[in-house]
Amino acid sequence: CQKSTQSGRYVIGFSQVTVKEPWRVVFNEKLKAKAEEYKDKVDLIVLDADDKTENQVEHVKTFIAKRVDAILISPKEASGCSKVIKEATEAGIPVIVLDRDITYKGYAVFIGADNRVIGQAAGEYAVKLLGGPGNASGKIYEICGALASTPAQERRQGFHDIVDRESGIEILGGLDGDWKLDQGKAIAQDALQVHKDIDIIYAHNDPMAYGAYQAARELGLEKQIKFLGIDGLPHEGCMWVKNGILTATFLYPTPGEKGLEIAIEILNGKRTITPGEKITLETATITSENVNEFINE
Amino acid sequence: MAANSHWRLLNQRLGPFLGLIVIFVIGIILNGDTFLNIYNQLNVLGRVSIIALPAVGMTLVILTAGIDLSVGSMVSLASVVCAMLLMERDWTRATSLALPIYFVFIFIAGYYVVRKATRRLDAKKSWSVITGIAGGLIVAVTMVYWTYPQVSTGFGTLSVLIIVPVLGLFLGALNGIIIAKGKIQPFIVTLGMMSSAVGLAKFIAGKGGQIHPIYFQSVGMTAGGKVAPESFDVLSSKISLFGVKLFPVAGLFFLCSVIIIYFVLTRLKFGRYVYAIGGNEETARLSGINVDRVKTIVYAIAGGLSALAGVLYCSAYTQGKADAGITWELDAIAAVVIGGTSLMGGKGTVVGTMVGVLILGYLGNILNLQEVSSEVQDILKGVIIVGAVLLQEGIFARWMRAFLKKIKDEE
Amino acid sequence: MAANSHWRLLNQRLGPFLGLIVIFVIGIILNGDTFLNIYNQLNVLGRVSIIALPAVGMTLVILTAGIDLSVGSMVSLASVVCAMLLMERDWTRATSLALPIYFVFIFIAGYYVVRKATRRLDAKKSWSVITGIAGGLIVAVTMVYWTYPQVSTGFGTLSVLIIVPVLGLFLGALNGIIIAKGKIQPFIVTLGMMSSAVGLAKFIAGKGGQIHPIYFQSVGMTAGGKVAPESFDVLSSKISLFGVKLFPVAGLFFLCSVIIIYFVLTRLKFGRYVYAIGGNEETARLSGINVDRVKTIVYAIAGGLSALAGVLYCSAYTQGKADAGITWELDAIAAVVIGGTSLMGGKGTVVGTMVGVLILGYLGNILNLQEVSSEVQDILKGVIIVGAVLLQEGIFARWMRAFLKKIKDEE
Amino acid sequence: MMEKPLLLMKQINKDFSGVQVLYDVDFEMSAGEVMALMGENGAGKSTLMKILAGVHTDWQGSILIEGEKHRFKNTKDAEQAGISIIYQELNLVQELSVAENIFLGREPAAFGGMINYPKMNRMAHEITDELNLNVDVRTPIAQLRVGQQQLVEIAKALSLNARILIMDEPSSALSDTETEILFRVIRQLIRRNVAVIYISHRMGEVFEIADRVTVLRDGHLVGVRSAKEVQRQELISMMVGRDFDQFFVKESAPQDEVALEVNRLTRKTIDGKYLIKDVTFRVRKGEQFGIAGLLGAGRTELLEAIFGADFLQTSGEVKINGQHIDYSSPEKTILAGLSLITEDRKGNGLVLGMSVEQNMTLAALREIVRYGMLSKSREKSVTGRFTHRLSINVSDMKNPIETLSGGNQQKVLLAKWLLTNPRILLLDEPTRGIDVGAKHEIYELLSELSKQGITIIIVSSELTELLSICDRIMVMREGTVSAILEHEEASQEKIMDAAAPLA
Ligand SMILES: Nc1ncnc2c1ncn2[C@@H]1O[C@H](COP(=O)(O)OP(=O)(O)OP(=O)(O)O)[C@@H](O)[C@H]1O
Ligand SMILES: Nc1ncnc2c1ncn2[C@@H]1O[C@H](COP(=O)(O)OP(=O)(O)OP(=O)(O)O)[C@@H](O)[C@H]1O
Ligand SMILES: [Mg+2]
Ligand SMILES: [Mg+2]
Repeated sequence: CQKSTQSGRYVIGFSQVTVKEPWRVVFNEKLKAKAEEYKDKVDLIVLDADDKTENQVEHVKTFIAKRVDAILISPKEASGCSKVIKEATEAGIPVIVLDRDITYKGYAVFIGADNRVIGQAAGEYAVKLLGGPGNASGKIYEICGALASTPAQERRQGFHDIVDRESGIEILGGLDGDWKLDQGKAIAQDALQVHKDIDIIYAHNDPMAYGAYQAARELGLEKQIKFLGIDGLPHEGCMWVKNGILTATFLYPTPGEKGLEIAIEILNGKRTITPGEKITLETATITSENVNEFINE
Repeated sequence: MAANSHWRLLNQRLGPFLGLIVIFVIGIILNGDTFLNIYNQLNVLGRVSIIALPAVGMTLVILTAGIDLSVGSMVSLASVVCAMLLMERDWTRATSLALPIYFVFIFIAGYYVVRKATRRLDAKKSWSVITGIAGGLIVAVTMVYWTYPQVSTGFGTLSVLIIVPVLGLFLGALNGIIIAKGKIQPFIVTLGMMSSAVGLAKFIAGKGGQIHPIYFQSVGMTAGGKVAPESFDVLSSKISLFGVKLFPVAGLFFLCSVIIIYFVLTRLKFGRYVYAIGGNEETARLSGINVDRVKTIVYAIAGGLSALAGVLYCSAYTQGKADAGITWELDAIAAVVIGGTSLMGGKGTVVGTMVGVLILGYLGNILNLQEVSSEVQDILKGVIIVGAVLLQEGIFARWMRAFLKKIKDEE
Repeated sequence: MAANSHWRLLNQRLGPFLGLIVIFVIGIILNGDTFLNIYNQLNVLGRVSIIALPAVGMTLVILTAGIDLSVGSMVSLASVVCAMLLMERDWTRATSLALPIYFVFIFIAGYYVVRKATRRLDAKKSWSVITGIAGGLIVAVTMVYWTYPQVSTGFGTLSVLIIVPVLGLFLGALNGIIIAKGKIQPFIVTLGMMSSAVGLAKFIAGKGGQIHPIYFQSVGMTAGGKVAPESFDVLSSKISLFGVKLFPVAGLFFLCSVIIIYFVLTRLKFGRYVYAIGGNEETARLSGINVDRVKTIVYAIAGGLSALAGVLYCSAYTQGKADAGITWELDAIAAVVIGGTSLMGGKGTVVGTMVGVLILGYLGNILNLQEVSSEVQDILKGVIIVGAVLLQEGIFARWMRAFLKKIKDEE
Repeated sequence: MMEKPLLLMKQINKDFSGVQVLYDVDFEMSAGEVMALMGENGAGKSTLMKILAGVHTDWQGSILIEGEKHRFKNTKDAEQAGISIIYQELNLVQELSVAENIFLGREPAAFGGMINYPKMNRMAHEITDELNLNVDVRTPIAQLRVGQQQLVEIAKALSLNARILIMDEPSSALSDTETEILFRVIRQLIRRNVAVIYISHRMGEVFEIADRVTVLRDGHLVGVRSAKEVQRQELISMMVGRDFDQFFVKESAPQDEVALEVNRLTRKTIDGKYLIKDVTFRVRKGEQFGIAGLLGAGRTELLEAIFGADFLQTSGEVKINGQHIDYSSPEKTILAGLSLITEDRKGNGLVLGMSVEQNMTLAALREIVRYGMLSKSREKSVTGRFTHRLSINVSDMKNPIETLSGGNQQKVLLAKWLLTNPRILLLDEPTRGIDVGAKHEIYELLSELSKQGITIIIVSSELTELLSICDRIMVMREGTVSAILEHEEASQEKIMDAAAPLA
């Protein structure tokens, strides 16, 4: 792959699927911050695909047309971009896939957290809240993210991996809240009337959990119910945990900085590509005890 | 068509109400008290009240045989601007967009009012203009004095309740002017506005359209000390008497808008003009009606109400975001149509729209209570929209008649 | 208004082409070779080709003064069904939806063909019916023999290229029939279908609408050994001569559809009827045109082409999902309108639509090459849609004249 | 000619959602004759014919053609039975060409549904020639005028080579010359043994072309007469159900002061084509001023220009009582005291969705406003007054306007504009498609108004009408004024050669 070494600078293209979700905004922020550190040798192009697979494919194709040195992509889903990423790889451009793994395994590196593991962490925490493994009992209401997306399915799967083992626990709901606060709230509003005795509401992300909290508050149930979310963004989930709204949230780390670093390593030849390599980012359970360290970072 | 016009009229007037009753009864049968209890009822009302406002505006637009695809994105834009006005301090993209428009609008409003007044006193034209400008300036300046300080301190509830809807009025009027002066299909113009307004919303939100959360002291959370006035929380609360929650505040906005528009349509010249334009625009124009102005106002109202909905959204969901009102335009149109207003214009009522909104609201509520999965909800929604119209147009009835007739003829 | 019809006609015929040239030149100026190079050109073409198909269908619909909001969800549904037919083995929701419809359709088709044939031979009516049924059955059965085994082995490229579009045809026809027989606004009917089709897509996909990836040996991905036939990959490849990539296969579908529809509209009676219905439906009916049938066919075509687009989507993006075609209906309508077809019906050409599609395609491409953020792209898109129509209608020209006149009068 | 009838309609009954409009009507005619069908507005003429043409399908009774029973399910059936009809309202597709309109639904096919354009255009050209309609058959209808479009309608009907040809007020949009052409064609048809049903409100025409006359009144058959024997008076009384001494009324008393002054009024289409050019004239207060001219002479355009009806650029000046007025929009001209009753009732006269009452008050809502609100009671009283004064027969003012017959609709329009109490009343073909009864009433009304000092400017294609009610007649030719004749000197001949285009 021919690099624009004549200028001694690397051009790196990044296609972000959407910035509607705060998590991805933070993702972009941190990535850009990292790019600043390398600004003497890296030009970072950030494009927003407005939540459309077609746009991302278009992005990668324009990157190829522009002959960038490396491509970072945070794809909408597992399969949509496989073809074009193959195309890029064959054009000799190293592609680093972020956050969501894809079906084509020829890419340079995949970096992301494992949503299933996160789901399991949430499950274990829920079980702990309800009396610990074996003798846990109670009702959990689940509010899913966009069920059409792999993260939602994995966060659901992981959670059930653990909780389904507990005969005492009953999992209710499972409606599609589409990651949105307002839909999470609407679902909870209706659910809390059918089931007044819910112990835990587990939502696939913090905003939906917060929406559920708002619904419970209207009914005066916010004290007797515990709310679990996922993502743990500084100004969102962490803030809510800090303020005792959410009992806990589970960090879903953003892969941006790591991605950029590895890209540069590759371009400098410091790292040899082993196609399909995976790097998994660790999650963490954020509760009122440890919340501050996540806010201050 | 005119043949069964009586029957159709009856249908269109009563149809929606019957539909509402039916769905209500279904709700009771399926979910009994859970559905009936005041809390749930208030919930539904509270939820639909927000989306109802664009629907009410849409009614006017559709009565003029127009359509407004941009209401949804207006809601989004409004929610973003509102959230930023409440939470941000000092000048932001939001303030630099909203305030100038706001002041210009105030000025123009003042100008017209004062000018009309002077005209009444039968002053010379030139005079009335001068006094008008003077008046406009005075009003505008006073407003500046009131609002300007809030730029640095963050805006109050009342201010956003004025400033944001004015922004909507302005963009709506823009729709109307292009449609009226350009003589282009409303569908296109508002389609364009739809795209542009969303883009603008994202741009103003910054960082490619991030969400702007709204924090309240009471809910016990602060974003670096910045919080919105508690009074803003009231917009999404419920009015209660003797501790009994009676009515959602948002519902009041809904109700008022319906009453006002109803009055406008039935009692004012303007209302008659709206129907006339929808019925036969050419005739309306030749009858000395200033069609362009009426249209502009109609689209402005739609925009304004949508923006107001955006404000209520902010309060209800404590956030402003660029996709807040996505696809609301379709729900609004559905509500209007289910309410018995014809897309051909000239026929329909705002009360019908209110009923239409409630029907859709209860539908969603019942299905949620039944824990029906969202995909099935989509399917049902589609069927019901079409079914409702078929009923109103008395198609089923006609088909039945035709069918029976056939049988008779066979013999 | 007919007054300036000549001028307007010219505008509407040439306007789009000029627009295309302008945008192309801009592209060259801004991005030079990066824009011009064959690779980029083929990309644009390849990408627009898919969304172009619904636009082509939409052209017919709009020419009849109708509108079809359901094309986007048809694409989604089709993509899901297609992906499942390719990847799943044994009976799935996809097969149980698509195959029955497919066989029924085949039967009906066969029935009509054979019946017509027998009619030609001037047989008795009763006879022609019987032979028709017989013929239909024969065709259907043979098809069953061909397709049925594939249920267990997974379907081939050719099969999906037939079965899925037939599904689209069917749902489109459903739209048309309700619109025609029910005499309801296309807007409503297709709005309902839009909601229902998406719901159906999610339901068929299962798990509330999961994504169905498509795996190819060649792309080095396999799901438990299950892979789609390589031939399906061809649909998204490029035709190359002497190793030089010349033309995307999807582009061929696009081109063919345009040519065929162009022929239909200009040379066939059917085409005249489409224009006649758009121009004055009542007259068309009184002239003995079977308006209902024409409409049904038109919407069926729109559905069919959308479904075909869904298949191409599967190949291009190696997946089927329930939100594949979301908001495509708006892009399609925009393309048609920018292409100079009037939403009032009766005026427009499919070539114009082709140009409209390319304009939008190049626009997006140029903005991406310029790294313009998506929000600004939205804003521009809206402005351009409206601007294009204003230009075509010669509004700017009229405004200029009016302005100049004013100045003259002042003197 | 008493051979077995070609067409026999027996005991026809028809109602529109309960409202009976035809009662046991019998209609009978034989090949090769012209049967005129007459009756007041709303008598049921069009309805009867639409039944025959297969437009209406739900009716009682029976239709026999050559003794064979028929019941048409749609217009196609009727065509196959050899029936073709020219509807009262224009039924053309503006976007399609003349030829395409003529053969719409019956295009000559090459193969596989392909249209044989050369053949179609040739055939179309033959027919249009026959009607002296010399336009390129490939031009879109939109670029033709009402009159020319009417001729295309006729061509369309002719192209069917029907045995029975129905013409529902075909002449109402035609000038005398064009009407003559039409009659010539009809006579040819008769020779080919075609049966022609001719609906018209113009006595003269009926006596000229018809063999027999069938008269309807309020949906009942009044009788059939031979056109040779029957007297004008008798026909009128059959239609109206009453006699009256004198038909045309003219008691106008023009005063000296000039009410309207038009100087060098000119307007062009975008393509620079003159619609009207340097039109200059003065009309006195209380005068009844007629404007004559052939179709396309620019009469409508002139009235529209004065009234500020559309956006085409116009130059020149209009003065009312010596004061310049801004004629850029109807809103302004109405305030200046102008009113325009347009040519095309349904197209731009009425709001069909609205009630009779609402249509009547639309142009003068300020009349019924109380405290900034519309007062239903005032609306009721005001409209009631005018309904009475113009003797509009309508059961309920809240009924939709489309349930009224043409004549009554026209009266509603008059009422609508009188409500704006205008100084100058512009009327474009006010008596088109209106029965004698209504006509008479309208003439009376006009002279009454002129006596009140209202200036009447009336465009009409019926010369007899203009000659008998106007103080002066302005003749237009291709958008220009070719003559202004005093009542005394004016005559059919003078007008006609002033109107005839310069060769
Ligand atoms: N589509 C319709 N719906 C309801 N009423 C109708 C309809 N068409 C006609 N009518 C009514 O039927 C009656 C006869 O109408 P028709 O048009 O046949 O009268 P006509 O003799 O043709 O009058 P004109 O001379 O004005 O054409 C009228 O009272 C009219 O109001
Ligand atoms: N919409 C139009 N576009 C272009 N030219 C027009 C249009 N309408 C009228 N004209 C032209 O204007 C002239 C006058 O037309 P107009 O209809 O005013 O004639 P008229 O005397 O009023 O006939 P009518 O009896 O139909 O009222 C004609 O030469 C015609 O070609
Ligand atoms: Mg008639
Ligand atoms: Mg005229």
